[in-house]
Amino acid sequence: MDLTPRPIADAESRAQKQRRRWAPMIIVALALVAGGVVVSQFLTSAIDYYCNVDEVGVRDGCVGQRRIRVQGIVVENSLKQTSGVSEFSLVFNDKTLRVRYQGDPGGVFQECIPVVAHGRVVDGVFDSDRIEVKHTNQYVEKNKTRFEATKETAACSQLPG
Amino acid sequence: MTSRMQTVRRVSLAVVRKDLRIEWSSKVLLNQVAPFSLVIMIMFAFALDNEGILQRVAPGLVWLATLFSMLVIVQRSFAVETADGALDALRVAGTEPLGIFIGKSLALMVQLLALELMLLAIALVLYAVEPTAMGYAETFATMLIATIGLGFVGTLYGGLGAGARGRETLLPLLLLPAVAPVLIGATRATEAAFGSGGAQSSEGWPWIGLLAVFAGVFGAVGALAFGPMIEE
Amino acid sequence: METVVELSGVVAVLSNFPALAGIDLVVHRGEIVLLHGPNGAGKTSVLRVCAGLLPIERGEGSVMGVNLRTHRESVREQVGLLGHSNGLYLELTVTQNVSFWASTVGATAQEVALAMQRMKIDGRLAHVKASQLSAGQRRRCALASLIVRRASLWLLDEPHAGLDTAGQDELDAILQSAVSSGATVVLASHETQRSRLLATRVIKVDGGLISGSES
Amino acid sequence: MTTTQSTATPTTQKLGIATATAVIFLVLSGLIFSAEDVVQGSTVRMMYVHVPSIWVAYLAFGLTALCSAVYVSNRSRSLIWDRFAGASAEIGVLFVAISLVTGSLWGRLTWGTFWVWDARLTSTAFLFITYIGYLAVRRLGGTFSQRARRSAIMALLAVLEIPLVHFSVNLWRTLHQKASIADPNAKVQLDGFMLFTLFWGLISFSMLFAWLLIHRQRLMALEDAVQDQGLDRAIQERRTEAGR
Repeated sequence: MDLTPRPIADAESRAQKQRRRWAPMIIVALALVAGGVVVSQFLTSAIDYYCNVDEVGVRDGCVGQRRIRVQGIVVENSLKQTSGVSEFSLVFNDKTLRVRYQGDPGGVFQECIPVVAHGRVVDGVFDSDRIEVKHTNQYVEKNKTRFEATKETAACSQLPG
Repeated sequence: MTSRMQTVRRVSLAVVRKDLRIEWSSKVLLNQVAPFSLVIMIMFAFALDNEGILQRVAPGLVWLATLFSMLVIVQRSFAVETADGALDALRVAGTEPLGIFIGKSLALMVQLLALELMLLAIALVLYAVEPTAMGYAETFATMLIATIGLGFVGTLYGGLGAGARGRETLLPLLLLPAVAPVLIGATRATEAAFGSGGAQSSEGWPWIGLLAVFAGVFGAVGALAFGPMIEE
Repeated sequence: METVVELSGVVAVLSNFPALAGIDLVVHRGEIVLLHGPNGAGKTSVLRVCAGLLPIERGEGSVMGVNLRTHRESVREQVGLLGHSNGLYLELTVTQNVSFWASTVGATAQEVALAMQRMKIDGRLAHVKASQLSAGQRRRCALASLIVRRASLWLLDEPHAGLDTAGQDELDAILQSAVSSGATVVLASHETQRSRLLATRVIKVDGGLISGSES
Repeated sequence: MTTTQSTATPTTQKLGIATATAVIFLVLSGLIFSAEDVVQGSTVRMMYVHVPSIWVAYLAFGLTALCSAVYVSNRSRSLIWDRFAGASAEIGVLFVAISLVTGSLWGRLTWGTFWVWDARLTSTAFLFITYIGYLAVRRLGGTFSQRARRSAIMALLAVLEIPLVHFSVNLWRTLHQKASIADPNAKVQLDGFMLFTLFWGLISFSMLFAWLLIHRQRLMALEDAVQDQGLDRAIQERRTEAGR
């Protein structure tokens, strides 16, 4: 039986083994770039938290009888509260949607600010069971606006459409 | 370089054959893991027995059951290595770590795929899901690519705790957040394939792209890091 | 004479316990060195350091010209270690186990057959699962897996333990023929009568240090 | 070891005093001097804690990854990098937790809900869990270099989540608002003194981070040193075992 020490790979290949391996690092980098592209280009609509009012019934994922979340700005003077039911209109890109909601929306809910309503479209009216207020990334000091925009309309026109 | 590649191929083939042989002779997947995942699926069916809900969440349940079962398979995959000091022996033998990584990943992938096919069949029966032909194609593509990613990430994190105390509790903590993209991606792709909740099948392909990216990242990271990870 | 192992002042730590407390050891090519000493003396740790498995905390060490501090991984291809555990897969048969270890180093099927024949685990035992073997048979299986490695440096921890007399004789013969083919052997044992006959040098280890040497 | 050791030096004491002063001024500025928001009223004051704490968390995890990369790429494998990485991650986890708690309180007041599963909140939650896992890996045991190697790999993987968390509000529509100042293509969206207060928050929280980091790192070094000094004694004891 042969028991001579098995010849191992020569010194050259052992030196190679010590060298940093670049191929996997390049693969990681490429995969990350690919990941960025997939996530930012193709998956946007799928991870989006809500549909805008103008996309309801139009865009993939915002159509049909499925449960959706709709974002829009509460139209001024559209809020009617009767016997525990709130009704108001949402507007976005010149499209409006009537929303019916059981109860009193929480948060800083008021007219002229963007909100997200959960529910489904029933006979052209959005039947919602949950309202979330989506506040913007604009912060305006209260004292200052008292002079500049005392009228409610001014506050409405300030908000992005 | 070619000689190293040959070594890697030789070692990975030896490891994958060894792992599958162990599974074949011990039948842990068949006798323990498969019933475990079956129990998960049935429990969900009991708990969520409400019109519509089950069909809507079926894709998520398939993948959740897969992930839980995967934890068991990964534990087992490294328990056989540490039972009689075989991992130590592999390490001291200077066995190419990349070969071990690829071999163990492949074995894990084969077992996962078998399990997923079973879960899919159960979902079709129990949850009354009826995909189209296109839906089936999408489902199988999802399974294949998600499984490649799961195989890599499972082997990487399984090797991390191998031999350390407390690894049984550590593995879920590390592995479950890491596989969250797979859970989300595979679930959404399968939802699209099943048409759950009114989803269209075209919505699924970008998610499969995400799964492919995940597999690429963890394949490459594992190739780099598995050796240092199992080192003392 | 070619130096195979060179340790100077090596401290190695097992979870905060200094298993080796500054050991000095030189082994030349073609030697069969016996390490003996009481339980917990540090014999196993010497072998594990030489195998590039246990990192060196302090001191310097090299095996076959490879620095153990910086490149201990590279030494492993040339080393064969038989530890306390056999490194077997209990669900696999004897043949499958030996073949697996053979395939990781690229040994041929013929070498596997010869090694199994030599350790007398061919025939009926060949297709028995490792979990069903006796302790001695498992040891033989592990030795067969070691033989197919054809290492340059053989590190054996209590190799005779569990083997019957015939098996011990067989092992001694194998080690002697390996040394005459150009290998080097370091073995640790506390039952020294048999090993002394085999060894070219006997070293006493105690308290993580070398405490005596005889030729 | 008879003298009581402290992790403080004159420099860190000065840093500590400066940090305390800055934080006190932040409290005054945030609660009293700064104005209410026109829509949110007083709840806007949550921002002065919420935003700086997530900023510190990003900073801390970024530093963890940086130190881990240095540890891995440096041949000397100096453990100081590992300790900085670990100390930084611990502080980061603390500040993500603060950010999550303040954020969910703020969300209750403005959105009307503590938690939603939008991209920003979900990804932040995963960031939190991932780094808890990182800290668990550090306590897995084994040698120092084993700890360092394992955790460095973890840290380099985990840091990839940060850009995803930060840009999630730009990539997707979320209930969470977009960044008001750290947005690459937007004007600053805060009125004068609110902006100043937020900046002041970022500065004072960063100082707090630096102060905590230095102390934690020194404490870890002392812990390691205790083990190392123990080693010296243990080696002596081990040697005397011979001949018994």
